[in-house]
Amino acid sequence: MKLIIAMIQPHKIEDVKKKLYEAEVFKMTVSTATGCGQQKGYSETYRGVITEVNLLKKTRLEIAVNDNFVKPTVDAIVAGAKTGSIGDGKIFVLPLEQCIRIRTGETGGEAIG
Amino acid sequence: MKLIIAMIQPHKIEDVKKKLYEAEVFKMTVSTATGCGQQKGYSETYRGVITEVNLLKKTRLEIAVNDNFVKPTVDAIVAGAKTGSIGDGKIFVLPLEQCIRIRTGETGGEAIG
Amino acid sequence: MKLIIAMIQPHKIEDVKKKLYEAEVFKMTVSTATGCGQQKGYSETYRGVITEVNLLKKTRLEIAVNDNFVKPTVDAIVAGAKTGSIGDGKIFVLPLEQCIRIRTGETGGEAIG
Amino acid sequence: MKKPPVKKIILVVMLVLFAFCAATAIAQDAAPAAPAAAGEKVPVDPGGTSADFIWLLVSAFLVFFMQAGFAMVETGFTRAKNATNILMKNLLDFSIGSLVFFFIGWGFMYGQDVLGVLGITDFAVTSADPGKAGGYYQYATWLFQVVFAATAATIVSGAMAERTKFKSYLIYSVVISAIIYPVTGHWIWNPNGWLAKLNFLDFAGSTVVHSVGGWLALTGAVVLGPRIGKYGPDGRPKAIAGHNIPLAALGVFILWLGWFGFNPGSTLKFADNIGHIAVTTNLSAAAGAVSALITIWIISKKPDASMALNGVLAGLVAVTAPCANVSPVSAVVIGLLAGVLVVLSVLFVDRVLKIDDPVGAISVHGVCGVFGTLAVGLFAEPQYNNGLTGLFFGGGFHQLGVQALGIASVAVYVLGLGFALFFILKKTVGLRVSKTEELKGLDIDEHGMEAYSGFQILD
Amino acid sequence: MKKPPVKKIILVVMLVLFAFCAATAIAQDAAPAAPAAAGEKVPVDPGGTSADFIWLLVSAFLVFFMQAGFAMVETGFTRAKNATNILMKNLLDFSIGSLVFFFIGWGFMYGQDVLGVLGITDFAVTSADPGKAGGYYQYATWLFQVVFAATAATIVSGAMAERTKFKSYLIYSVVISAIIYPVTGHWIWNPNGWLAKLNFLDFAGSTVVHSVGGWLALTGAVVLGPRIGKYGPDGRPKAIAGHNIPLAALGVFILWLGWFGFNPGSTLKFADNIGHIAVTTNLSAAAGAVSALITIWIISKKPDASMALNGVLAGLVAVTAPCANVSPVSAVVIGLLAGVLVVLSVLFVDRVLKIDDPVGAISVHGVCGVFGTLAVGLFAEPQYNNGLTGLFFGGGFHQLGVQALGIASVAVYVLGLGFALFFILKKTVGLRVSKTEELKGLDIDEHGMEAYSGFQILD
Amino acid sequence: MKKPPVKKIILVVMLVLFAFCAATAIAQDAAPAAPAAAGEKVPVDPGGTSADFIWLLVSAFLVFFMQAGFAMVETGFTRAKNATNILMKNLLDFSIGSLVFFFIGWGFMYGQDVLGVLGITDFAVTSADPGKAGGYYQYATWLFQVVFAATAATIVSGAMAERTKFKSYLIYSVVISAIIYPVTGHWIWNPNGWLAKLNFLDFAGSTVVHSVGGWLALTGAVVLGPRIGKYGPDGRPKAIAGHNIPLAALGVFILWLGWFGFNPGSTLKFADNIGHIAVTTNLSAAAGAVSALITIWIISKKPDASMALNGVLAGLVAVTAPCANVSPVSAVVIGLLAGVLVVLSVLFVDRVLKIDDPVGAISVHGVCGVFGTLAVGLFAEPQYNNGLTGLFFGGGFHQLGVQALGIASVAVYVLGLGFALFFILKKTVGLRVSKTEELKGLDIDEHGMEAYSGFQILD
Ligand SMILES: Nc1ncnc2c1ncn2[C@@H]1O[C@H](COP(=O)(O)OP(=O)(O)O)[C@@H](O)[C@H]1O
Ligand SMILES: Nc1ncnc2c1ncn2[C@@H]1O[C@H](COP(=O)(O)OP(=O)(O)O)[C@@H](O)[C@H]1O
Ligand SMILES: Nc1ncnc2c1ncn2[C@@H]1O[C@H](COP(=O)(O)OP(=O)(O)O)[C@@H](O)[C@H]1O
Repeated sequence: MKLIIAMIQPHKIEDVKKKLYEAEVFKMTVSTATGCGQQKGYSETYRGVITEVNLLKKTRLEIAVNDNFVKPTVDAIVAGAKTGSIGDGKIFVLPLEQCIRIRTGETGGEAIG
Repeated sequence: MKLIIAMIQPHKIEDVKKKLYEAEVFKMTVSTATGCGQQKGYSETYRGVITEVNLLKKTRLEIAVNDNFVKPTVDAIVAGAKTGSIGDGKIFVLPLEQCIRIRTGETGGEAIG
Repeated sequence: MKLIIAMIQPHKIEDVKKKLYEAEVFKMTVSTATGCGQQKGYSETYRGVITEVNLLKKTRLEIAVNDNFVKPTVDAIVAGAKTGSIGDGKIFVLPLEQCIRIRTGETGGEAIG
Repeated sequence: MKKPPVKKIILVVMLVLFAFCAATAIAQDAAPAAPAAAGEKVPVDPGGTSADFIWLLVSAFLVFFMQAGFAMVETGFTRAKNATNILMKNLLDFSIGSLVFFFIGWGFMYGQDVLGVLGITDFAVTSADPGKAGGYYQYATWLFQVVFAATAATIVSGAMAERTKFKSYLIYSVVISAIIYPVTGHWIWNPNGWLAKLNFLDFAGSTVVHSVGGWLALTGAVVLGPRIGKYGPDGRPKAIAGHNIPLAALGVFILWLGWFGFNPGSTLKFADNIGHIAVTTNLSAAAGAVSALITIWIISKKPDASMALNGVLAGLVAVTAPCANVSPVSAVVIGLLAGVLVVLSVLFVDRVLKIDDPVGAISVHGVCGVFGTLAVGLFAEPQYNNGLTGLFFGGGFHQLGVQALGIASVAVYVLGLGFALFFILKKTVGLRVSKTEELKGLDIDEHGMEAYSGFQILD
Repeated sequence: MKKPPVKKIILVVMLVLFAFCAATAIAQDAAPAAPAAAGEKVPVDPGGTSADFIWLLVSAFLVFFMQAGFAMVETGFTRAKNATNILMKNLLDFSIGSLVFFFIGWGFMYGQDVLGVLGITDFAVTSADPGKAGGYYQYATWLFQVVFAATAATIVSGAMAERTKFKSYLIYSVVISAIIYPVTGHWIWNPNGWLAKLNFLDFAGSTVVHSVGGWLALTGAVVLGPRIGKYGPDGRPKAIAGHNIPLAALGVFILWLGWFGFNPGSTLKFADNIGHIAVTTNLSAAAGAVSALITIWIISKKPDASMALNGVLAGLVAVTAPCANVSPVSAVVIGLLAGVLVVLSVLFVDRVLKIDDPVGAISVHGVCGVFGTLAVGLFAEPQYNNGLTGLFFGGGFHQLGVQALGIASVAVYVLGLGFALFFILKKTVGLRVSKTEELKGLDIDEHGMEAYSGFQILD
Repeated sequence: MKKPPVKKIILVVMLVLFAFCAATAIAQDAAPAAPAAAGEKVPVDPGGTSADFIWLLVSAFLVFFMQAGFAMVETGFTRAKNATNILMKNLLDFSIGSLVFFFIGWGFMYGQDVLGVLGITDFAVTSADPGKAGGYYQYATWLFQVVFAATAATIVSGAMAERTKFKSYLIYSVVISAIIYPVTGHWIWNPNGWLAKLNFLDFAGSTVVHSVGGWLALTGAVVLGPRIGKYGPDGRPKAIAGHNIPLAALGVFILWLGWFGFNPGSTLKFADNIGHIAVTTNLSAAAGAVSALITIWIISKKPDASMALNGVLAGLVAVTAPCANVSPVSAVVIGLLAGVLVVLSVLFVDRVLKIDDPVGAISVHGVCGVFGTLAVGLFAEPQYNNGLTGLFFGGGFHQLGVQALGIASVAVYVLGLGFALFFILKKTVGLRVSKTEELKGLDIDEHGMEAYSGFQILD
């Protein structure tokens, strides 16, 4: 099992969700974050002071999947989130040792979906 | 050492905290997220438009523990969060390689608690 | 590759970012959380009721790095965040199996920076 | 199984409303005022001069705006997950109250008196009629009165916040505007009311409006019980922090503004003491803020914002009855005392009585309303308004006694009816939402929407 | 490549404004009013008594405050990422509108009549002049009129929210305040206007202000097209929830307050029916809230807050034309009907017409404005105001016909100009922001700042 | 070690207040106004007609509401973690100011004159008394004056936001309302003041209120130093974005509304030029918004919302002195210039002077206050108000010179006292919170509560 963490552009979330549904990934957890990376930020001009804002809003996805689902999931995220311009984001894949469904107590691969 | 990540119903956080305290787990990090899973969401009727909202508010717990604490922690979360109905949430256990306490520079098992 | 997750005091974020830049770590994801640990919280006195608030605001950093960058990154975080008093926070290091840059499709060590 | 009754109730309510409208329309037709010839302008209404009209209406508008103030204070002092619900309650109690007080309440309050207890004519305010003497002024008068009725009604929503069923709250709104408020209003403000005849003096409504609201708040909060998590297993109160202090502060400023209509407008016509009343009102509010802040600062070591805000309201409520009869200096003293009182009362209600009143309505409106009503008998000076002299200025105990009698009668009446009402609601429609609903927040389950869509909110 | 034109346009606008100022200043100098001797006080202005002045100005202030109400309602009902943008639009349409209506619009509306269609004198309100008879009162009158013009202007921003270019919106603001609004205003409110001469009756502006705003909102929303994500691939509408319901509710309370200036102030001088008008206004608003809530409760099983809030506005808009001519009971009926109407209309626009109107401006101002204008011909009773009798009280169909004619003429004119305006804007400056900009939110790209800096917001 | 002094100070303050009350009460008793026979109504107060009373009071209420406006603007333009603190400062400076200006300030300002410099009688406003001629009107007058004093006081909180100790701010509040403001007020608005005798003209307070507030803001901001993080190591200013633009925008709308009391109410009685004043006020505000927006748009390529909002206030402040003496067209020009000025000034203060003024109080109130005071000498036309003619209309340089003299004297006096006050505070009680407190936010450490409990907020 793997835990996939992806940082994407906030306005691509709907597209990503659509692609994930098409790839039959229905479960996920979504939160917000701010990130800095290659994308240099925009210049904010609050009260005439021009400041480089380099922490940009990002949407953070966490998706736990069984091993055979890693590739489809990653592909779906890329398909939905890619625009080709800087700031598109990153996907991280972490090993996941255990997964428990609280409602039933099921564990492992069964619990994930 | 493991990092336990749990997504639970927001209104169960007090119960979970109580159970964790009983299990002598005192340290944790809590944040909010929205999730979708088996729970199908509620129908929101903003301005008469009935829409299935499938991203529901969840509370996200992160607890780093030594290996012998994994089971008690997971059990405590389950005990506190379980209602038996869809949407109760998931617990993920990830391997944790290192832990550093910033204040003292302690590392590993000592730093965690 | 590793994923470094750090919980720090919110008001130390600027210092930490500065130290990370000095260590040539430019990419990160930042979010907020609340945490409880050794720091016992402050007593809030909303409407005369004195309550121990034990979930304190924390800032949460996620930084994916190649293995040789783990130590400099951790050191930079410690250097920026340490005050020596309780509540300074923790750093967790997790194994990271894969990293994909959405924009280019690059993977692994190249994608991370 | 649960849905149908709602719809039925609603349909019945709607039908009743329409029926009422029709009936009144017919009644009016039956005895129509001699209509002016087409195009002819009815001559000046002898009910008031232009200054009277303008003053009364502007005051009414300011008092109306207090609805926004209450809505903001109550919303700010409760949790984000119940914000939509509390806003709707504030909006609907005024809307329903307006209709009910038009068709029913006004008649009970200002209709022809029966035994000093109740009015029985002038439902649907038929006295307001361009063809009748003073008929135009009667419209203005009704508007001023309805916003007072609405104030009494809306006070209660704060004390019952975050756990009351929406439906039951709507029913409560009907009852207070139709019956509870108009009856005590009749006793005190109708010149033929039994308390009015005893010379009970409540110039702008410390008792008529605020303590009525306060007592109902008390009964509501008691019958409901505390919010989940308010008291620990050991019975110790916990703070459930309000989610939007700027909104609450804005609400307090709006209420302060509105009170400049509430008190000075209670002359009901233009009068040259309106400036005096505005000054006593302002000074008492200011003093309330200062003393409440100092009191809580001493007690809990921090200048708690929510208490300072409640201090303003305490000063305002307390000076509402005596505003026209006391000197500015006395108004300062009244405000200072009210500020101390409200803090001690909030702590007492919270810690000793263990009644959960999320916004402090019982203390602000009930306790300070009682104190203000007594203050008339203590601080009144004869050179103001109606020659009344209070105890501290050599006027003896008589007036104080009358004030106490009025307070007690109103308390007994309102507490009785309040407990009965909320108890019946509890046993029939149900008063409190389910545990899960309360934990999830009333907005999602009761209204199907969030107040702050898109914001990440922890609880 | 994109920036220069903006600057040029701005510079041109500034120059034109300055030129206008200069020109008018010169014009005024050319024919100066006989100045009073230094220090001498000009005698009382025969244009109005002190009561007239005070009433008109206080009303104008209240109507001005409606700008804040609209700003809060529109901000609250849209998403956080566009909040700064919608606020700026509300601020600027009033600011620009004030200047434009001073230098241009007023003259078209109240200047000397040409064929009942348009005024052609009194630009820069030269009739307001301390040396002229009634000249002081003219200032007060202009202030009252400009806040009405601004209301019509600002209605549109809601319907076009979350996707309109800031620049284009500013241009639209100029056009409506300079031309579109003053022309229909001339027809109806200038005593020499052709509709006024037909005795078309729109006391406080259900048509002049609200339906004009509503029709423009319609054209704007149609030309723009729906927000991204509003309609699924299957064409089914999706809810895009507003981000701050407390703010929206506050806005509605402010609007309700402002309407006490809007309707009763439309007497334009003190009059003894101002109380009557305030009462009908209040009852219709209250009834609108109640019936909209009940209607949506029945339809979608939840007492939707946004609909209840729109119900208030529906009741207010509908009673705006008939407020001075109908009985309180009729006002309740008008409000009840408007509340039902607004809900059905919102659903119809959203689901059937598939026009994306984020705050419901088309339904609230357009549909209820039309309904209110007709209501004059239906519910008017002769004992009020000007002896008019509506259909339901035996007055026959004539007035109803006149009302319908007025509604239709205004609709044709405004829809025509509106489509032309927005179409031209679309083809030249561009009407809609880019897709990315819309997705990221207009605040960052158009204004370089966020409305809620520091808050974690999902979308 | 730290706590006891606070308590002691508080207790002392409370005792002093009570003592004051008692003393004044006794003083009043010693020479009591002949009380009216019980129940007898004192005859009409010759101090004002009903129109005077109503106009003055309604204006006072509107100006009072500006407190809410300032509170919202300052809260919106600063960070979430300091919101409770800034709200409390706004609430308390008015509350304390009301009491202090009643017992002390009023006497210094309007008491019997000594050498044109200071008043020395009428403390606790003993002239307001139902038994004295004009005594009732005096109450209304005091209310109108106290809200002006409070405006001057509250301006400062914005410039000192996010780093000033709560305690020290409260002490500052006492000093400004007791001494600083009343003294310059005496010079200019007491007919015996030395500047008044020179015919220095500041109709509604560009200098008396706004530039006094502005200079104090300057001294406060300088003595405090910039917020942590405001200037980079290289000295370059960084933007610290406000956290709630909708709140700030609401505040600006409220202030705009309040200014309709501030300026037209400064006639102090009903007068037929109130409409004229309202119009110049409105046009200048509108013009300020437009020109500030255009200026910042050109400079920084984005139509910055915070600057447009400041532009409104700049236009309002600038027209405050000349509002009654200039034509509407001149008011537009004054507003346009003020809008440009405020933007340039904010940038200058921020980048060149490197003074950290979070809300722009120095530029809005100080710079535009000065400009507005000068504008009287430039744009006045004789047909308005008091026959004054400014430079641009052929009146010569004399009035301009008087205006400049007044501005300079006030500046010297206020800057002197301001620096002394803040320097003493710094050396004794301490002016600034600790570094950690500032970083964590003042709400938690100073008040023990958060403004937005439950919201996830990044910094
Ligand atoms: N090494 C990293 N660790 C943590 N988060 C990262 C890392 N690299 C990128 N991110 C996240 O991904 C987002 C997009 O990265 P960016 O470098 O701007 O895009 P791109 O890879 O397309 O150039 C960042 O804002 C940040 O949130
Ligand atoms: N595979 C997954 N990856 C990430 N988050 C998940 C996953 N499965 C569930 N979750 C999280 O857990 C929450 C509850 O899951 P759900 O399936 O509704 O509950 P249950 O397991 O009781 O049926 C979801 O809202 C989501 O936040
Ligand atoms: N075992 C843990 N699991 C998850 N989060 C933790 C853990 N220990 C500490 N934290 C996070 O780090 C923060 C600081 O921890 P704390 O114990 O107060 O500091 P210190 O280690 O300096 O004593 C906590 O608020 C919490 O967010």
